[in-house]
Amino acid sequence: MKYSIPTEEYVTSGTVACQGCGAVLALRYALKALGPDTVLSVPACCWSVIDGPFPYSSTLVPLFHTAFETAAAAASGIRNGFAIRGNDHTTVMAWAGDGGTVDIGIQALSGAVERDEDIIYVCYDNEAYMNTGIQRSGSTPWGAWTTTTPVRHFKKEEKKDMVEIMVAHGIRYTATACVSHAEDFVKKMKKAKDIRGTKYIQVFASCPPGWKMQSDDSIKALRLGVQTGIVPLYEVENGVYKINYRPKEFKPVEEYLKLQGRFRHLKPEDVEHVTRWRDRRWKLLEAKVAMTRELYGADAAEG
Amino acid sequence: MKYSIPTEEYVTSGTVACQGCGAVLALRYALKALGPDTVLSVPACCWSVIDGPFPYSSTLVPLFHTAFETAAAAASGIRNGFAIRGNDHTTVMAWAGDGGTVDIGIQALSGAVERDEDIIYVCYDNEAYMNTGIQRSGSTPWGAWTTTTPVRHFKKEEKKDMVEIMVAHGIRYTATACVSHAEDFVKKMKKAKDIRGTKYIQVFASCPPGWKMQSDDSIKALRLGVQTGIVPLYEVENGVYKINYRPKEFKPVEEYLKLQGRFRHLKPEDVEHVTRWRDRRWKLLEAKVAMTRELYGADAAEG
Amino acid sequence: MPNKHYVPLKNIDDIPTMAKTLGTMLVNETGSWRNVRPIISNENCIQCGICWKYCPDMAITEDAEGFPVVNLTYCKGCGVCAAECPKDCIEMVEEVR
Amino acid sequence: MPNKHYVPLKNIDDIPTMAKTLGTMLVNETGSWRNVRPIISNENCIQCGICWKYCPDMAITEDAEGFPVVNLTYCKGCGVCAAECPKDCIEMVEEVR
Amino acid sequence: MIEIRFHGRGGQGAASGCTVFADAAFRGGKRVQAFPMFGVERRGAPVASFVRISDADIRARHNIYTPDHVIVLSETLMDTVDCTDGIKPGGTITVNTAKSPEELGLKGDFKVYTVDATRISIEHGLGSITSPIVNTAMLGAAAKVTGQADIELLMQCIREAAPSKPEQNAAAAKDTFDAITP
Amino acid sequence: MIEIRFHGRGGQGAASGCTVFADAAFRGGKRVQAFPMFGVERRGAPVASFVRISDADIRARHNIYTPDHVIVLSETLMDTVDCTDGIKPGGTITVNTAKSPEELGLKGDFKVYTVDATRISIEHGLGSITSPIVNTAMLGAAAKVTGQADIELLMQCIREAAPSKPEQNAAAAKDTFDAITP
Amino acid sequence: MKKVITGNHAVSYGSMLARAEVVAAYPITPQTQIVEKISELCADGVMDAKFIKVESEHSAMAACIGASAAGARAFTATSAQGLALMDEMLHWAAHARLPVVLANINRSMAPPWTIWTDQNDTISRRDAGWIQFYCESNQEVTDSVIQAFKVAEQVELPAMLVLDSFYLSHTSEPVDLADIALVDKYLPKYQAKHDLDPAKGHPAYGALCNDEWYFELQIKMQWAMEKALDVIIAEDALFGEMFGRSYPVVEGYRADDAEYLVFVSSTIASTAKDAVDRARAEGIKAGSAKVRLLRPFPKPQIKAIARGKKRLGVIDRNLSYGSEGAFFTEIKSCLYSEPERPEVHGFIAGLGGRDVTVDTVYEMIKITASRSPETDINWQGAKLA
Amino acid sequence: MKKVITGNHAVSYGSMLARAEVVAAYPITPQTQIVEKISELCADGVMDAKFIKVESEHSAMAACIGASAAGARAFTATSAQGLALMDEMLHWAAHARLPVVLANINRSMAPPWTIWTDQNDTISRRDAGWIQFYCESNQEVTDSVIQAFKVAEQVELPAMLVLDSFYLSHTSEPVDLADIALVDKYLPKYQAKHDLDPAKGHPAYGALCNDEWYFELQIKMQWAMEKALDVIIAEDALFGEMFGRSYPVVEGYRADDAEYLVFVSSTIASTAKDAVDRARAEGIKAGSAKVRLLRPFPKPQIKAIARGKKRLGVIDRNLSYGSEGAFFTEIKSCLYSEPERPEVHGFIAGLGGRDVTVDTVYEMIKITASRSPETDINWQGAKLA
Ligand SMILES: Cc1ncc(C[n+]2csc(CCOP(=O)(O)OP(=O)(O)O)c2C)c(N)n1
Ligand SMILES: Cc1ncc(C[n+]2csc(CCOP(=O)(O)OP(=O)(O)O)c2C)c(N)n1
Ligand code: SF4
Ligand code: SF4
Ligand code: SF4
Ligand code: SF4
Ligand code: SF4
Ligand code: SF4
Ligand SMILES: [Mg+2]
Ligand SMILES: [Mg+2]
Repeated sequence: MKYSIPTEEYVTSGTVACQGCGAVLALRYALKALGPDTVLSVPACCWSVIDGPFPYSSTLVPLFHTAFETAAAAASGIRNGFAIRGNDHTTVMAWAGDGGTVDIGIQALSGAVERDEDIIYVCYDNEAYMNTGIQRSGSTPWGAWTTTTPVRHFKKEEKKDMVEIMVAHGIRYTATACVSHAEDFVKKMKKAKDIRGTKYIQVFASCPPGWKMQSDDSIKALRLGVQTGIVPLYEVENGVYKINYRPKEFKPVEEYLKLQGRFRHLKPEDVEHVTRWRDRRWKLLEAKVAMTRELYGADAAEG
Repeated sequence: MKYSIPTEEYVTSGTVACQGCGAVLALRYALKALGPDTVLSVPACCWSVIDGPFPYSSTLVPLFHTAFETAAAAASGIRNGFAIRGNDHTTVMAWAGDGGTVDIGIQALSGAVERDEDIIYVCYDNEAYMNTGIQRSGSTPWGAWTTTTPVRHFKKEEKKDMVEIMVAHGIRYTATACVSHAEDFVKKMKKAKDIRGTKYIQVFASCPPGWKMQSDDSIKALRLGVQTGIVPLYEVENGVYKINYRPKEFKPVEEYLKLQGRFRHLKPEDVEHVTRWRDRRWKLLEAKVAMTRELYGADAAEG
Repeated sequence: MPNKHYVPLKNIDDIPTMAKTLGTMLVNETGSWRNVRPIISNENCIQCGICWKYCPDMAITEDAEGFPVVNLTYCKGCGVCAAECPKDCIEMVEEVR
Repeated sequence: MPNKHYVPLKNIDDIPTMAKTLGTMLVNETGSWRNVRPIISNENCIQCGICWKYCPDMAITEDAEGFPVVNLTYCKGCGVCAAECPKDCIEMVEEVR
Repeated sequence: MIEIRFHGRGGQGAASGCTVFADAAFRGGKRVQAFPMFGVERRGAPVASFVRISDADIRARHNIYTPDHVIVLSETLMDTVDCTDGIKPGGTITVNTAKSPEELGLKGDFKVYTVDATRISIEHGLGSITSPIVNTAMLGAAAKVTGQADIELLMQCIREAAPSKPEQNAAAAKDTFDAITP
Repeated sequence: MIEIRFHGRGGQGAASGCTVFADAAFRGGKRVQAFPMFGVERRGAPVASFVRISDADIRARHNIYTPDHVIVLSETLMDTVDCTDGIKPGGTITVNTAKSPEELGLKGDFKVYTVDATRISIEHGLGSITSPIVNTAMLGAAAKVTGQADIELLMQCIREAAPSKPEQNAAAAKDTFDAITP
Repeated sequence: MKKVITGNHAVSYGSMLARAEVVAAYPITPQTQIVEKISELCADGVMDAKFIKVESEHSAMAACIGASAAGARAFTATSAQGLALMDEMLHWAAHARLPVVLANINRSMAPPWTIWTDQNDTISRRDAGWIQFYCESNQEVTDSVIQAFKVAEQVELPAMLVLDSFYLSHTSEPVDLADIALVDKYLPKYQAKHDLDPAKGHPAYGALCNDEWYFELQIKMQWAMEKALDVIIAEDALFGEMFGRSYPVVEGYRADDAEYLVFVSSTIASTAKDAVDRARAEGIKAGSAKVRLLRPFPKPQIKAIARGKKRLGVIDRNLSYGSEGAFFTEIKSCLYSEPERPEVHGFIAGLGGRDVTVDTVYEMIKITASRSPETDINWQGAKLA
Repeated sequence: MKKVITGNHAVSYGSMLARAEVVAAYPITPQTQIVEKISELCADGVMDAKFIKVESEHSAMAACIGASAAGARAFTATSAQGLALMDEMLHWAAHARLPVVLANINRSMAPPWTIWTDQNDTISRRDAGWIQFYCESNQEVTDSVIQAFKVAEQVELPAMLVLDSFYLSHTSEPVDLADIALVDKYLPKYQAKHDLDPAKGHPAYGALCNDEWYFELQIKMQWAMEKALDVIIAEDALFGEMFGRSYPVVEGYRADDAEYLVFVSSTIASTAKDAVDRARAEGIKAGSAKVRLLRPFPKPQIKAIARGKKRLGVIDRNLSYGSEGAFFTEIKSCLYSEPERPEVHGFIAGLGGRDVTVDTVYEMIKITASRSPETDINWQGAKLA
């Protein structure tokens, strides 16, 4: 077979994830990029269950389970603990869900970025608290049903844009990614590995039960996310924006929305809302690309 | 006398603030703008001491002291508590120091903004934990001495840019201000009062002991902050940037730095660093002004 | 019957001080979760590796000729491989006992 | 000698259930903090109100003719008014007992 | 006191089925208690849930180890889960399968019943072959085998609890109820 | 046991002065304890701090209410603070002022000393009229009046503790020491 | 109206019946059903409350505190890690004397991760100034939410309902949901003692308090706790009159003539009844005593029920590491001053959700009846070597 | 080398002598001096540690946990609100069996805001699985930091040093700072039991644990606590040999022949000696017993020292609302099984920094000596009506 990403596996079969779980693929890809000299700091999230119950684990790198709000702080501690004992080589990766990142974990993350801790923080974004049974998070998109945003009262706030928040922190490197675009994600993880200081990557990961869809639509939904422009793939390095994938033409957002039960209640005007949001966001993104290139030069991003 | 700001006083004499405290002026001005139908949520900070010990208070509006990390959450609770009882008119203002905002309070604030709570959050920024005796905060600027960043090891991280972080949150209205520019600050507070949803204003406030300077330099230092461009005055409304004051020419940053003991140890190359930081920041700011005007039109900001 | 990945623990003396794992999740034969089973036909297969890439259960390996094989001990039957195969080589059929 | 803003409390029965304030900080006559005292000379004063605006102790008021007056009961002697007066009308002199 | 155990897969609704069953028994004048196997099982993984039904107050608040009856929502579960574990002597086990009880080849001091709930459910438009919805259908079988719930009350409870297709769900239960002769 | 109270203003260094004084006494062979009035007082606000000196172990760990000696770093403090409060009969109070003891007009069963520490400090280049630094200077006076610290040891302790101008600080202490005749 | 519902939904309906006005909560297994149901009730307009969907439990309690201070009836629910994360704010609510009500599902503390029950999360809050009700059945849960508000608002202290994870939270059983009009009579609209309305003045709450008055404020808290015991008893009596159900602070089962008495709480109190019956059937004069309150600790009632017994047992589903079971400590301390002091066995059972069956309790009763205690901790149901 | 330093600096130097490798801390009055001094020591290169200047206490403990799990010796310091904010992570450190050491300055809990001392912040952690040392002098503070690491690393549990705000934290007195080479002998480099080094394997720590093994893990924690009591005693003895200073877990002062004994802790233990002397001088056969540990609770030593006394008193500078003083409860519970049980007075004094003078303690001794207890709480030094 042809392999577009590294063949080494650091996640074993036998995980207790749902059928078709995108979060499993996310970590599988991340570890392929980082290799075995990696330690994980994992807060409460689906992955703290997926990995397996005592006395078993499905990751082939050391994994430290930590409290929900502490992924970045625990990772900072691990990194410094290694450093004082002379280990500067092991990659310490905080691996957290969107709730553990944009809500309850944002403070520890913000602090780590401010101190510029030498860690990679990855948020696998399935847009809700899945581990506890699909409650809204700050990363849940406008319009979505969750158990705490019932259909009659679907989510009315926009998704918190964590990558932009990281840019505002002046982080060295941040990027979006999507499980359907494994090669792009692997590339970004490798890049992050080689940068000293804090790196933040948010990878979009499907969740069949949480998105109310069939497990075999798992990758399709993600790909549609990218193709409709709902999930832009871009990176920001030293302040310079770069879009990694520009759909020639956006597919209509309906295609993305209709696949998922969590959006089934949306009316045409709601779909319009999502389309406008998508367009506004891309315009701004393109403007930022232009602006930062002009300010810092195209090279800065590569530097 | 001529009065450029409202004459009503909602802060009494007799506070226990240090001689020349800028934080006192900040709240004095804010309350002049908001008037008496205001409630304060104040976390641990100098102001929780300044206001006075039990059974006394120096604010002439109700003040709820709350835990260090909870200004925004407590304010959300107060606002909702009022609302369910039919009170939609009282302005609820979270009033916090920089540490309580950019470090330990950032999570509660981020959550409130995401939920778009109808509160005003003001951070009076004196660039360190002053109440506990001048320790570094995320808002302490590069180069500064504090008791936890001793001269031999002065702060090596850049100041966290909270206003930009708020913009990344898609907040309705956010602005910088400076106590030396009382009129501008009052105007922004009034504007914030009339907007529904979450507003964030960061007001630069001097602290003579914390900045290691004479109390009578208190306003001068702030003014130099603005004049040297270290403290840009700008606002962002619905995503549109507007610079409120553009110095014709920046004064050299030395003038600002040399007034303050906390910067006394900086070498010429360090001063250079600050100058470069200032220039880079202004370039970016101006670019954002241009970009967002172009994207959304000049009117959007006024709207 | 416990498989070879099973870590036998009888009483308090067998467990570590802190909850430190002692084995891998290969112990958990998730093949039993399956309602439907992927059947790969090599006919049109171009060995692109996409099914392998997207399998969330690391249940696809390669045979001697470079064709994908499903490890039924672990395949949960999610159907992703079938959905993603560009050549429609994979069919999901009802699992029977 | 307690001033008129003083809230007398003798024992547990006098205090509220929760720590709720009962009076203002006007009780605290911070004039005693002063090492130096501002002396305003009206001669060059343009009544611009800047001294009033920047006094962090709300210790400047207006007299009948519109000139600023320092309330020495509260003025802490920070010197801000003197530093900020555009007409140099205010001088800080050593405080004596 | 009668104790019943249901075996299903995460996402199949075994737990909510137990509550509906308990509700029906309750409306029939019994004291009831229903609870899921409490875990973190994901969609697709084997799960269990439980019902206690009694004429007297139910005070025991602990797991069920020796059920009187077992209901199995999917035959494939029996590969890995020991569904007959602990069945009280003389108890029953009812399996959703197209096979006959004998074909299942189960051994023990219990009666074995089978019913093709998957087919019945699909006939009623509940789910598909790849993901059939059989929990309500199997409640009818449970009502018949255990004798603990009146079928009319059960159908009413199913109608009230179903997130969609109330009548079809109720009808599926009726069909399995009728399909079994204990 | 000798108990001493210092009165100063926030930022003047009364508390660190007490520690330096205790250190000197300790080096002279005493048991010592020094502590500030513990509060949230800001720069400019009246504060106090304390020293206990003894030949035996100091076990009392509570506030000092009846000092043997009182040291006042700034005469202006006496307007609002009752600096003579609780002085033990026969105790002393030493005030930084240009006035004579009599001019202070203090009444009570204690001796009054004065010393112009502000002038002395400024002569040594310590602070300015608007913000004089007098804490070290007043330690010399305290050493003389209380007899609890050897002036040489004290000067050494001052040198070690001063964040800047060690010699000037020490010299200022020596001057006040010499200026007072108890 | 009787409905077959889970303990979690019993909490949600209780908060609806109590007309909670502001709910600020964060999801955590095994509490999620509570907030999901409340979301639904609010979305359906059945419950007229502001639901603040905060970003953490810490903010949940902070928001409840703010809402309560603003004069609204405030409610939240959580479990284990969430309760611990709230800790600073739990102390805050108590010291601020705000009658916030919280439902906590007892779940063991991590690590390792667990979602199963024991009481370590709530006994770890025993010093925080909260009233704590431990519930035995879903009926008691709903009723206790209502009672908790009534008591909390009178004594100006926050109150916590405690439910076993799974054994109560996820167990469905018939619950009689009270008529809301009657509940309104029992529990009138909250009249806040705090008042943040600027129209009425400008107090500051919680201002710095030095050693002059802080001590006295604490004494007032203790007095309020002492008063709370009486109020709980009185309000439960009134509740009994109005609704026909009552929950004594210490409730004996076949305790009167018992020679051997085991103290129990939460769902074990329920299971214990079967065990007592069995012991009686086998000739052991056993009884059980359910302790409903950990705070205020019902000392007079504990003393009364223990009087004259030959030997006592305390079953703790919790452990204070480096000491012993919490109820064991509290009960011994309480009985210390009694003229007659029966021996007391300390049992620890069911940690981390280990099942406590009728057999397990029976075993403890038998030990209590048959021998003198030898150690402070008797592990029950553990896989010791 | 003897230096006149504050209790806070005694902590900082202690952490330096113990060669703490990672410090993660957040400032809070009255602890700030500790972190400021550590910043200085690190900046000066005297102390070779990574100082993580976190954004909250919650992250401070999380970072210490991470560092400790990575194999480094981790240290932090905090007080009151900060300790409460850490609560979830305190449980975490204990359950993860990580030997983090923390110094807590006892400060009263807000609101109202206060920075003065009482023990409510630390007694509220008595169930969290931490060893707790209450210190009487600055010397004990420095020495205890070193001992704490030694003990914690042996029993794999975290340990907390406790100091009174102000009365110890800000009080300067001579402290003998041990020779670091000798300390290195006493306390060798930390050999972590956890190992996150990928070169050595790939374990996961803290994975989900259902009811199968969680109970047993808790029993191991309790066993470790029980072992800790012996280790503390043994390590203190060794420390005594090497450094000439020793701190018994329960230390009597004129206790042997005393008829009346008051239990005390922290700085009150020091002041009490003067009060005992005074009582003796006035003919009262009094003594005092300092309790150094709240966890593990030194039961055998408490029993031994109480034996044969006519009457006991317990002075608590804390209060478990709705119950009584924490030491009072623990001591009564501990003595419950004794054949002879002297009466015990419960005193609560000094909350919120209210000064506890020789007079105050003397008063409590007199009450203990002169009458039987009538209530569980005897407020001492409060402005009652
Ligand atoms: C302090 C605390 N609050 C709540 C929880 C419960 N909890 C565990 S995982 C989780 C949701 C995680 O959501 P996310 O971070 O998005 O990860 P996902 O489950 O979606 O993978 C919640 C709410 C917890 N463990 N700790
Ligand atoms: C949980 C918690 N941690 C620490 C503190 C101590 N603390 C009180 S105020 C303060 C500093 C506040 O700094 P900032 O917010 O910048 O306000 P400022 O004092 O400068 O006005 C600190 C660290 C606290 N009260 N609570
Ligand atoms: S709930 Fe979603 S994220 Fe969690 S294991 Fe299942 S599919 Fe994966
Ligand atoms: S320390 Fe600074 S902010 Fe605080 S009261 Fe003094 S001058 Fe104001
Ligand atoms: S069906 Fe799913 S689990 Fe099975 S091989 Fe295909 S992708 Fe993998
Ligand atoms: S995806 Fe299809 S074509 Fe590609 S390797 Fe797999 S079976 Fe072959
Ligand atoms: S010196 Fe300072 S306090 Fe006094 S009046 Fe002038 S500005 Fe106000
Ligand atoms: S600032 Fe000067 S000129 Fe202006 S009003 Fe005051 S004294 Fe007059
Ligand atoms: Mg998620
Ligand atoms: Mg600040």
